Amino acid sequence: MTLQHYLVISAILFTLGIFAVLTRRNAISILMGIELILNSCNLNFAAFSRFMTPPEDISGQIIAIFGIVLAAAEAAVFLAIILAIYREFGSIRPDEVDTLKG
Amino acid sequence: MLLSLMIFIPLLGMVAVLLLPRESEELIKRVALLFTLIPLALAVYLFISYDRSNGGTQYAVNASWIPAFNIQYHIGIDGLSVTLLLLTALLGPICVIASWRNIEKGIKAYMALFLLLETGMIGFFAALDLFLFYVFFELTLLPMYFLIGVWGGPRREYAAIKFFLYTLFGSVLMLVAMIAVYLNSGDPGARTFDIPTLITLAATAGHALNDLNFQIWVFLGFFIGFAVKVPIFPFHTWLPDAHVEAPTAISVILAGILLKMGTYGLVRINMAMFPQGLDHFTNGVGFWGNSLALLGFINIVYGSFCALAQTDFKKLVAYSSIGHMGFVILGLAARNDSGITGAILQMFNHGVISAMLFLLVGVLYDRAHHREINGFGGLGTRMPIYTGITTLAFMASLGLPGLSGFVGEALSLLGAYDKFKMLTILSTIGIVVGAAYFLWTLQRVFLGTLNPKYEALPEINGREILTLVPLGILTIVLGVWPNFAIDMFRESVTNLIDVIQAI
Amino acid sequence: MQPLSNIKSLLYFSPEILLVIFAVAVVLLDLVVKDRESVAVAYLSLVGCLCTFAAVLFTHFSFGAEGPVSLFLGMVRLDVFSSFFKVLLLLATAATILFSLRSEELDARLKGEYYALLLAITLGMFLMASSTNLLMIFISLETVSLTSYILAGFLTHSPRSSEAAFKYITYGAVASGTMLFGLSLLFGMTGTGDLAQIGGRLTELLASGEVAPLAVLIAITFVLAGVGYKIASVPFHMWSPDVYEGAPIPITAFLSVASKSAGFALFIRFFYAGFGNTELMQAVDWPFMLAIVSALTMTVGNLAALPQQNVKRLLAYSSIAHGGYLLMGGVLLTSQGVGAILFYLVVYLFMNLGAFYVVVLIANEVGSEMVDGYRGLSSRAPLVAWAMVIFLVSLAGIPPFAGFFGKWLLFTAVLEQGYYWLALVGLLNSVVSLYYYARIVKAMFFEDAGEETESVPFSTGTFALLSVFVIPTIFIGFLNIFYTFSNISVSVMPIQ
Amino acid sequence: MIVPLISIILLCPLAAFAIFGLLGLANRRFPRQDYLSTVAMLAALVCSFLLLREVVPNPEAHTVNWISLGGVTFSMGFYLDSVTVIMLIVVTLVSSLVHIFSMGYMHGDPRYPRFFAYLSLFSFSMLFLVVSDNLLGIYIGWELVGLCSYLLIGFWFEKDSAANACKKAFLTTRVGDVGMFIGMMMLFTKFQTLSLYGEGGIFALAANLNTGDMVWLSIAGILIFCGAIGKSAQMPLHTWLPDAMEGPTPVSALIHAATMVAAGVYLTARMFPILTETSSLVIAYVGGITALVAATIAIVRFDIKRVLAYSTISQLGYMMLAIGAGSYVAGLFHLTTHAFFKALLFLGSGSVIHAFHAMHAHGHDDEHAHAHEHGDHDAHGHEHGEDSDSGHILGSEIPADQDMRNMGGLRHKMPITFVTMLIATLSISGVPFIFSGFWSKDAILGGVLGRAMEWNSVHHYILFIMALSAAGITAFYMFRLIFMTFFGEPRNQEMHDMAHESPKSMTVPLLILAVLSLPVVNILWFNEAYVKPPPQPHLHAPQHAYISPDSNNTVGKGYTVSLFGVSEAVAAEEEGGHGTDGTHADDGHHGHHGPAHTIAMVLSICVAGLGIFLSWLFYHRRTLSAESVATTFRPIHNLFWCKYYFDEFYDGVLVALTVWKARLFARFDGSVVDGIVNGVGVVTRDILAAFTGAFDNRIVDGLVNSVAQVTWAVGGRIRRIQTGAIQTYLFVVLAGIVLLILIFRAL
Repeated sequence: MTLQHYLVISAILFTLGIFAVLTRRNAISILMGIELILNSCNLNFAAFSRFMTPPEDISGQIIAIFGIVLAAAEAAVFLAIILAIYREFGSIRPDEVDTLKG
Repeated sequence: MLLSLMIFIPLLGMVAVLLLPRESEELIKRVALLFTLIPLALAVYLFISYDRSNGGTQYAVNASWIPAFNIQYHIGIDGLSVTLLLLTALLGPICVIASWRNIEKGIKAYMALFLLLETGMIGFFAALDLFLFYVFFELTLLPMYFLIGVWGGPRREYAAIKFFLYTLFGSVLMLVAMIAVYLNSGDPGARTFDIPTLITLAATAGHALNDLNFQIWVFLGFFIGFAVKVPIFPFHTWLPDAHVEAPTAISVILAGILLKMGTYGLVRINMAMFPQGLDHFTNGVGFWGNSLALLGFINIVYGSFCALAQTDFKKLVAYSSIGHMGFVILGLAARNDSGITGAILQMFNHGVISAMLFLLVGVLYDRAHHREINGFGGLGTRMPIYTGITTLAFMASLGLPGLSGFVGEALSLLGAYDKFKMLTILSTIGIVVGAAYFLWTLQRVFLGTLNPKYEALPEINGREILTLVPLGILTIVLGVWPNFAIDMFRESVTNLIDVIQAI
Repeated sequence: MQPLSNIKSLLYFSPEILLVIFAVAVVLLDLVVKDRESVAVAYLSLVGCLCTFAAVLFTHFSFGAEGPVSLFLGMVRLDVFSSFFKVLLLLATAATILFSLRSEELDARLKGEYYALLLAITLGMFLMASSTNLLMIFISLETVSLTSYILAGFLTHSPRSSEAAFKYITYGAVASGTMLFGLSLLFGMTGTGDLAQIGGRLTELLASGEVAPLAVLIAITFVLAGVGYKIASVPFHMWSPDVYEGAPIPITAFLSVASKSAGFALFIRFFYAGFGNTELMQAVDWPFMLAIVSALTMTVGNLAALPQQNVKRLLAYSSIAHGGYLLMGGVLLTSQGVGAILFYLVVYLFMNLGAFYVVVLIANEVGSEMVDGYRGLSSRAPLVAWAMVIFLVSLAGIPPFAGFFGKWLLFTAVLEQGYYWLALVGLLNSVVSLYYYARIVKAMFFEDAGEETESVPFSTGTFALLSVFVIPTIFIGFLNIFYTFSNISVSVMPIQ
Repeated sequence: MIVPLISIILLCPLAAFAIFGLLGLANRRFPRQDYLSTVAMLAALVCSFLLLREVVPNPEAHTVNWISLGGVTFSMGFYLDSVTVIMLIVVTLVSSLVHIFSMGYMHGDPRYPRFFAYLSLFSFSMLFLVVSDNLLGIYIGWELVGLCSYLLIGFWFEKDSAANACKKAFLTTRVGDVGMFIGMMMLFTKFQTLSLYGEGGIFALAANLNTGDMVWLSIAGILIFCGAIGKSAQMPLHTWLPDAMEGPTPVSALIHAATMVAAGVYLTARMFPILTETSSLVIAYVGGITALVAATIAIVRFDIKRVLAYSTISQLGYMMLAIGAGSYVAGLFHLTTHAFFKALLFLGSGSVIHAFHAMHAHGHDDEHAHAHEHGDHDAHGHEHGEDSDSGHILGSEIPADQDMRNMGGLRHKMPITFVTMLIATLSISGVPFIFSGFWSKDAILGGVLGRAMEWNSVHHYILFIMALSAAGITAFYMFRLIFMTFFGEPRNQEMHDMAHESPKSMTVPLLILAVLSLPVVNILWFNEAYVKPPPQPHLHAPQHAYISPDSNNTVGKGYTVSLFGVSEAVAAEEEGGHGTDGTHADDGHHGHHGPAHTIAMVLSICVAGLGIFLSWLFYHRRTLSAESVATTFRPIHNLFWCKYYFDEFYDGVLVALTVWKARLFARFDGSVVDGIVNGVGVVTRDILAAFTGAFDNRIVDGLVNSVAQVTWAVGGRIRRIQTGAIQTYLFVVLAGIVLLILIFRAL
């Protein structure tokens, strides 16, 4: 397993995330896409910290952990807002939530 | 000190007016009048005490304002500015009196804005620091915008925003040029906005400001800024609308002072600071060498013909101003003794005469509530005094010798012929056409059989005569004895010419 | 400069700590106070701001003044630059709290959380202004984002508010994710999270050819996505009109001023500390990229503002445009440029908050956010109308108001670097902007109110608060002190 | 002594006007404005006569700096030589008489005081013009008299014809003035001064010009002469003068016969020293043609005043011809004589018209009635006015009281008027020896012929023929006037019965003028030492002249008359050519002079006699019928009748053209300049409608408008992108990122 493998995987994850975010017609799936993006980043950090920095320097891993934490927080907020959206619009299809425009 | 007083007393007046209760209108008017009379007194004092024998800056005040950028509060007057200051200060009270009755709503805000406007104008003519100069230049925009937009005629919103946008467009280009001059005025820290200093720097060979190419571009930047104000041909379309919509007093200020700000800027900045740029546009060689004179010519002929075609009294006067400012441009382009003197005289005289004309139009409009020239007729029998004064103003405006209008025009043309023979000869068409539209108007409004609609039109009243008499006197005095004004700025013009010919 | 250890750092860190304490205190107080209408929490949070302000001054003059101090093993940094922004942000927060007090759209039951969140977001912005490490940058960014998502959606039973929050978080999450990816690339290339070192490393790597310029370019662009979304620059601006329109007005005001300022603080630190050296720029000409972005931003903002009828939305676009003006200063790697940005931020704070305050007032009294709602205001509430005129004209950048001086600094800086085209674009934009500002003025002064003509009463408190914004908007430009101050704060800012 | 005298002469009339104007502001009147003005005028008259003594020795100039610039200064002052004094006397004399006459004629007019105020203003301006020593001053007076003529022609401005006439007069003369101004500009740029006399003056400087400058100098001279063309109603700018008859008759007498129109001649005479061969010839031809054409037009007029108007034009042509042909003295001499007898003729016709007015007002001495007679006379005024702008040519439109076809046999009714007018007529027709007109006219003819023979130049022969035939025609139509008015049977009995002699205030001036029409005026021109023609350094005889150019008398003769008949004198031109002044004016009794003058005299007497005889046949004896002649020569008659279609040409072509151009410009202003990108504007408006729908297009029109429209369109597009769907936004973000990367990859 070289660095390349990790990078390739994270790149794939990132792309998948972007793809989901752009194409899914359901807020939850968009959330999942976002999580994918964040995870690809975390993977990057972990991998880089493993391969690029001296073993005693674990800042990369730490960043990854913070990333996970923040991802969780973000997910919580996102879900709360999705609930509010559902209450107001009776739907969580992002393309139906477009009263603000122009 | 005196100057600073003159600049800020109207501002003080604005504060005073704002503090007064909205209801006590008479009081507000009186206070406003008082605070315009004081600058007039000061201006007269300056005019008298100004040392004519030396054309340099006098009554200068130079205090540091924003050291971080070496911006100074530097004011002072030379012969040119003192003349225009007198004009400004004179028109101030006249306009207040002229607005005495015919401003119905919001007299408080009106007077406050008017006083602010006056501060801007006086400051502009006194400023000797480029940055200060620009700030005062822009300071006049806002009050003007409101004065036209709130108290104007039916299409006032349109006229106001048009005026605002046109002028702002010009002044942003001016801003670029100004910053460019500042940045090239020296190494960081040694830079300056001080106009006299910049003039000397621009004259010293090898200095960045002395470079021909640079001067040409900066000249253009400033020129467009001022050209919109003057207004010079392609930028003139705001003027008729603004005039037609603005209330009488504001038209007076617009034609009397704001137009002069443009030409004053041309003299003070473009000609004095960028003699090489000036030379490039006025050396009479090739297209660019004639371009400035060409613009003057276009203004004259084009403005006159447009005026000839108007049927709205006020619009006619507005277009006539465009024509008359053309003589100023032509005279400046000649950049010789008689040319520049004529141009400056023409500035002053046009200020006085067009003020008269707009006041007169206002008098008629207040009575008849329309300005359609063909809608009148035969008023000469009904209101002889008004007719007499109007005839005087018209004759002065069409350049009848013995009245001030003639001297300026004649000198500008005499000067211009020296350099631009063909253009000047063609420009004389403007003289004939000018006579044509004024006489035609005179005939359509005053001569012929009296239009029965106006059997009972009241004669011009004392207040209105009061506003007109000082201007009329000036018109005659300057026509009979031009040196009265020329003495003020002869030396300054000589200095200017030295600067121009130094290149 | 040796980074201080965590324990030593705490003292230097007192402002942030105070903010945390007061945030918690506010929540607790809210639990105690039963009375719905009580404004105790608001005042408590105001007190919090005051104390923090004192702490900022204290830390600044006792430690920060004699030179930058690096805290928490180089995570954050205390210098004049950060102090400057802290003061700025506190002003914005305090103003927002006062707005919220007067605003009638907020739900009384939730005000505890509301003010707590305001303090929290302020904390995040403090960190944004002072963080010097990728990790810290990311965390602070996320703190600010998460709280602002919630605040944007704070209006219960308001579809617009919820939609705003939804769009905001979706957009924000993607943007910050992208940024994080960029950060990870930077980390991977340089092997360090410390901004100061990243720049140097990148240069070496580029020189030695170990790293392809494209990689660096991609990384920078991804980072730009995150920063650009905070400062709402094209093409990352699209969330802002919707969010500004949907969010509660005080929050809109706060976002348009505070989070933009914080974003610029981060932007300046990142790009100057990180990528600010010449070799790097020879490899990757990001200033030019920024120049184009800024030109686009101001143009798009101004043009899109032209047809707007909703004043909030109009101001949203105008603040996008102002982001563009500010970016002009960022294009140049000169202290004049940055100084201009800082000065303009100060001016912008006053005039923009002032404008939004008027919007709040009108929304309360007239109940309309539309331009037509402002008809005849000159006769109904002359003072407010004139104040609005001053703010708008200052935003348009017309003398003698502060906005002009700010613009003038920016343009001077730009022209000094020879970006004539950029300056011209900016100036023409300011002409365009005048038109839509003038539309509001027109509505207020040149059109009559129709049936409602009775004058709108305002409390003296309102006028007092209004004057707090009006007076600086008029006078800042005339005072030398502000120029010098912005210059100082730049001079000690780490530019390598 | 001179300065105070001049000051009084100038200030008295001015003061009279100023008092009127100032009181007018307060809507008050000086109780007897008429006395005020008249007294002022008389004072000026007295002073002028005093000056006669003062100035004889040698001319002098008094100047002050008027406009002093850094480099140049424009001085203002007066130059006093014999000619000036003579002009002063003529002006003040005629003016005073007209004042007195007007007291009767204008009595009871609603604007009676104003009339005298205007007269005073005019007198001031005219005098100022006369005494000015520099072109600028002359130009000022020049324009001021123009203004006064404008005001006085339009005195009854309720009458549309009058309103048109005054406008026409001002504008037409202004055209000429512009030419004059251009000439001034040329001279100024060359010499940096506008004062004429003294070593710094134009004449002195011009004398040193070399032949290379002749073309330039000729052009300048002709341009200056343009002013004279306008003021003196020479071809082709003569059309305003007949219309000017819309003004009150005293005005016609003073301004449009005696003084103002003569100012053109005076100016040309003043310019004498800088006239070159070419410019002189042009002047001469303009004068000659005018003399002839105007005379022919006069033949067929029926409006008594217009006959006189055309005769005035023709006589002015004479004077121009004289100046152009080098007969300086003769020209000015004719100016003075003409001033008197033409004023007399006008006043006489005025008295006739007055009689008919009074008649209309039922009652001989009912002055008040006759007062508002003007009123209703004016009210219908616009129907008649034969030569008014509208260019109608039907005789029926002549005001009844000016139509000679209503007159006849008046000599019994109004003896004084008849006798005086007869004297004037004899004088203008050049009936020999006892009438001044004969001498002056003959002097001109002699001068022209003299030069013709001397230079052997075809041009001058042609000119001589023109002048001669004009003289004959003049005699013809003048006697036609007399016969139709005073002889024969009354054509309109009812009007005839009512007619009456005018009051004293009117007849006295007539008598005085009658006396002045006798050779007594020759006193002024008695000895050539008093009036010396200035040198003409740039006028040289053509190569083919008999006398070689270098010899002493290469130039045409000046000519003076004395009571005792013809005494020839070589004018000072030739000495002038050699820089000396013309002291020995008598060394010229040789060359072709003697014969020239005898021939001229004989011929002129013959043609005059012929003219008178013919008109006697036509209009008194009626052995010949004018109508039949008219029918036989229909086309020519029409040509005369329609005044060579000048008015039609001007109205049809020039005026129309100007107005059209003005309209065009205005439209241009409205559309093009105001919307250079209007095309774009329209297109974008449609795009805009497609994208954003309604928008406020009352932003700013024109350039800004279209720019604004474009901006709006773009703004609309941007809004379009803001769909509200979050995923679109995200797509834009990523697209943006990719785009940025691609762009900068490319860089």
